[in-house]
Amino acid sequence: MVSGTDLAFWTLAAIAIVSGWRVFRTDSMVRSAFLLLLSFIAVGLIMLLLRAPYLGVATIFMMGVEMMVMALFMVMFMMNPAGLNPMNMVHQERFAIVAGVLAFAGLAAAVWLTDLPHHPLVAGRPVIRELGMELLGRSMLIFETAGVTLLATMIGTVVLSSRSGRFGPADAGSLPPTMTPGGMPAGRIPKKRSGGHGGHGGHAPSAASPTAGEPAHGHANDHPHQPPEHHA
Amino acid sequence: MSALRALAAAAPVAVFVAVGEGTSDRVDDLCLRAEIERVASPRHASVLLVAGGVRERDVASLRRLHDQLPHPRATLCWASDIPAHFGTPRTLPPDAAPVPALRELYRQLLTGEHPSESDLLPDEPPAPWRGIGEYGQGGKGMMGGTPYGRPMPMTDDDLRDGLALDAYTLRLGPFMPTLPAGLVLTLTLQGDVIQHARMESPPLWPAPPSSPHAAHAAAVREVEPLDDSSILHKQGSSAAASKGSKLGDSDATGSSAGQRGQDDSRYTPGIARTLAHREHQRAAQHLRGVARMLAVLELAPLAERCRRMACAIQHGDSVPIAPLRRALVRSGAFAAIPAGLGQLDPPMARALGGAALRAAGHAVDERLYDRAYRELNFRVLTQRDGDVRARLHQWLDEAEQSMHLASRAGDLAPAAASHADERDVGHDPLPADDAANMPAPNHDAFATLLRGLEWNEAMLVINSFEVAVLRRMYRPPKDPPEEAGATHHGHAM
Amino acid sequence: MSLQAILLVAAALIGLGLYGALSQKSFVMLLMGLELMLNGVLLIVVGCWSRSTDGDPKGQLLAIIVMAVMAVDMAIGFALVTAVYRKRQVDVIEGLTTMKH
Amino acid sequence: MPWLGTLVLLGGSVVFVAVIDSLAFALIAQRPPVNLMRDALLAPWRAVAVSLVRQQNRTEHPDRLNWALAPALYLALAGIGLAVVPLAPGVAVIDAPTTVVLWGAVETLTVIAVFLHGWSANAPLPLIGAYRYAAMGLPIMLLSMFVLIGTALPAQSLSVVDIVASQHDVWNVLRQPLGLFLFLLLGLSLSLRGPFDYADSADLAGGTAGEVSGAARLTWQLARHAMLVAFAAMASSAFLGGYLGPVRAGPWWLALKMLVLITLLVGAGHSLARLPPSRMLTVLWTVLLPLAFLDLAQAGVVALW
Repeated sequence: MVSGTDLAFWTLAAIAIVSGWRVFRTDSMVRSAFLLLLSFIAVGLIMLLLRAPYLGVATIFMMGVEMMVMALFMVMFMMNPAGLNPMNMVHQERFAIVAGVLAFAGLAAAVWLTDLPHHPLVAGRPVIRELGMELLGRSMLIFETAGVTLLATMIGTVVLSSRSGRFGPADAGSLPPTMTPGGMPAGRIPKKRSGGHGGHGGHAPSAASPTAGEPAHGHANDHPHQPPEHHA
Repeated sequence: MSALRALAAAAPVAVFVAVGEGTSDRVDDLCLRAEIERVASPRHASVLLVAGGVRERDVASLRRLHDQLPHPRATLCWASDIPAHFGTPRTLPPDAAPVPALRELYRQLLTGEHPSESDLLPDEPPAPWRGIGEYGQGGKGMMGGTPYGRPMPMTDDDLRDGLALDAYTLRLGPFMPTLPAGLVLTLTLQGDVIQHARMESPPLWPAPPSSPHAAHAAAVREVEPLDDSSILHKQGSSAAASKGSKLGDSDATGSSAGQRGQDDSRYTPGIARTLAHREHQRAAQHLRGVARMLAVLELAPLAERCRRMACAIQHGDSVPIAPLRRALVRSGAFAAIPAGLGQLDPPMARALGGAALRAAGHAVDERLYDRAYRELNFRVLTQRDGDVRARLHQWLDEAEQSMHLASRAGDLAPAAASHADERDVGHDPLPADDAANMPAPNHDAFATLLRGLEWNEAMLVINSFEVAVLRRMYRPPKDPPEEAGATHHGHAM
Repeated sequence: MSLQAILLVAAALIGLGLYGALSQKSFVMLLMGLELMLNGVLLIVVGCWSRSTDGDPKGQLLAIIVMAVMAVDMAIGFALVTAVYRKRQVDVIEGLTTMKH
Repeated sequence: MPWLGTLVLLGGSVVFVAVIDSLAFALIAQRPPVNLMRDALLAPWRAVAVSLVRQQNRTEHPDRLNWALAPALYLALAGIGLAVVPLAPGVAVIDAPTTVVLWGAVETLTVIAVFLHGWSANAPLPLIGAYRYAAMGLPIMLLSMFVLIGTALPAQSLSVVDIVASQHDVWNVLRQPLGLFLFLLLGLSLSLRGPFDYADSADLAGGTAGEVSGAARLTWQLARHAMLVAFAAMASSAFLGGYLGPVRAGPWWLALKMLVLITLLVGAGHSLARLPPSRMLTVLWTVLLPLAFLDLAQAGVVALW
């Protein structure tokens, strides 16, 4: 006997889990960010099923913004954001799989073995009104603390990410890691790079050569790459 | 023909125009017709109209452009030799009317009488896509390598805040509608901020130098190179610039005119006609420039209105400019342009000349030396700031002044009607392509102007110059250009 | 849709998030893993609120706090990524082996 | 059956948008007044026919899935946006207690749809359009939410149905005139028009839509029009009393107000200049966002009164 709600729940749960898994399995960073968003939307809809209308919709709303920003950061920092070149961006995969499975198994066992209390939400309870009263009533201090934390985050974010720092420009003395042993002097960074990708700069420019006769679309880069400055 | 196709056939023909040498103005006029819809992207077009001759080096781009049109598609070559390796498109002589031909071609395309043209280039990636390399990425290297035939992006310095991320180089033109026809640029972008800019090819003249079939063409040609600063250079001193810049300094202007032996010109109906004609051409040119800028400001309807006015003026109608200016002020076009954008420093302004020079506050104008103009109390209009906004103001001011001069010339003419002598104004016309004998700016003015700008601002700056000025910014490459230049991104529109 | 089922789904999301956070080389992808784990946490909180507290508003409050934490961790995470990139020009974890400079 | 009424409203208004769009263009461009009305009435249908006859092109290695999904998502979001608007007292397709927040989610996801549309073509000009829109869309969305919360204050509810009902005595536009102005900017942004068209703009040769043709482009244009309709419905309901009117409240009042707002926005889209993005961002963050705070504060004070 499967009710409509159950069917909806399991469908959404499947969407949340599968898209959450695909996040780490797709080459395109933009797809990866929006797959995570899909996972969040599915969880948001499950919250609607759980009769948390404000939380559910707010999750979708907030995660929409967050994943948009996430996608922009991915494109900014990744050298291969569209995943048109397959490449391996995974390390210690076996360990990670084991850890993930163990975490799931542990949590599942805990869920299974615990005698969970069953006091479901009373139908007809004005949950949004109660949430508002709680937020701006007895739990005002908590809410305000969250607000102040967010303000502090904003300030901290600007301070951390801006160029001008307390001791001069943040990128002064910036040293990229080396590609080849004995290449750029980067004393503190162990020479252990093998995969051929990772760091985003400081690689020998010699390989860059414009190719001939390509038709429409693609990257091109024909100005000489300037090696980063050394202030150190 | 199905009902759907019949309905589609009744629509305006969606035309992407590949503007060649000397046809830009005629194409502008042509696209005012309701039967034609000029589209900004080849993806939205049914017919590719190749108007005017295409430079040898642009043929490759034209071929790529052709393949970007969706089926059903057709090509019409108007006033243009069929470019090499371009199949057998339909052609049209320069004096034929293109609108009926376009409509007919479009109708035949929809009924199937004219089969949709096939690709000119093979539709395949430049290198095998996958399967080579450590991760199957299809080529060697990840950083700075060229997997599957495409170079990977590399980090580059950043002008905005020093976050040195991947730079992206792309090539624009020569058929991109946002840019003057024929202009080819290579831009290196960080995000949408321009790190380096280079003019690969100068823009083409908007009207032919001398063609019997285009009634107004010759006059346009006279107006176009009327680059007033060139006189200064002929006289070889920047002192003349300061002299000339004093507005009421009749001595300076008089003596210059005297040196050039123009004192004996008398005001006649013939002169009045020629002068009015020239001023109309000048006003029309400026309005077309304004239209280009308005398009960048996302004011397409006002841009069309501008082009319609230009077309009417070019055919001798008298059209008031003031309502257009009021419409522009109401639209916020002036306020939208950041102050100081594309500002020229004095040496650069002097080297570039034209309305850009006057917009930078230098009262330099060829017409000061012409008695016909002096009799009309001609005085040079200038702006102060020398930025994009000032150049927009300058174009409008000069267009208005030109309309005024033209009408005053007509009013004055009967008084001197006894002289039947049909002398021309502008006896000593400047050489046609004065870019050759103008000293080019001694640094890359174009790159300097665009560096650090964001995309939209860069488009505003480029479109705030006349073609003559842009051509003067062109600096041919020192070493012979690799023809592999066409391998850039090549958004060939 | 029992509480157990909800918690199992949440556990799966947490497990996947942990896998992602541990296995990805890129900082930004690591943040994605953290977000996915927080997604599971959010589901746990709302599930428990809905199924075992009679709908006590404090449960919803906790969910709001979790969402605020998500926002904070994203913002600070990206700021750190940017700061590290400025300093080292790297966006992968292997590029960062010391906390100094 | 509210959904049927909503569909009729959507269809009719989309046609109206298309017609008024070409008419406004022709009038502002001062085209010779020959067949203007006839051309404007026929233009949308002809455009549909042209798009359907035309092949859907492709670029080199596009993100096919997202390229196909983006227009559909945009259209679906417009539908959801319209569905939260009540046609008559208590009659809305989606009548939930949090429809204002849902509308906010629609705004957010619209930014994503437009971004994906530009991203997926794998071509530079659409991509620049996509970035620009994302940079611009987020602050505009932020300020629109402040403004909308302002309208929720007098209603003491996050439901659009209640917000309309709360305007029985006085419309929100009188209580919060600043709010309507700020909210209208969002309408231009959501439907990619004129001064807020940073995605599909002329300086990018069509921007995100610059590489699409055929049915995909048709869907995209349709979705843009539908989003304008949804926005007009939302703005009418949040500020102009929605279905309320001097006599006999009903959907006709809503439709009338929508047509007025659509005409206003289409006219503004064709006749106002667009600022360069960096300048617009400065204006958004330093002028318009504080104005939205002001509006919210003022709405709060008025609501407490």
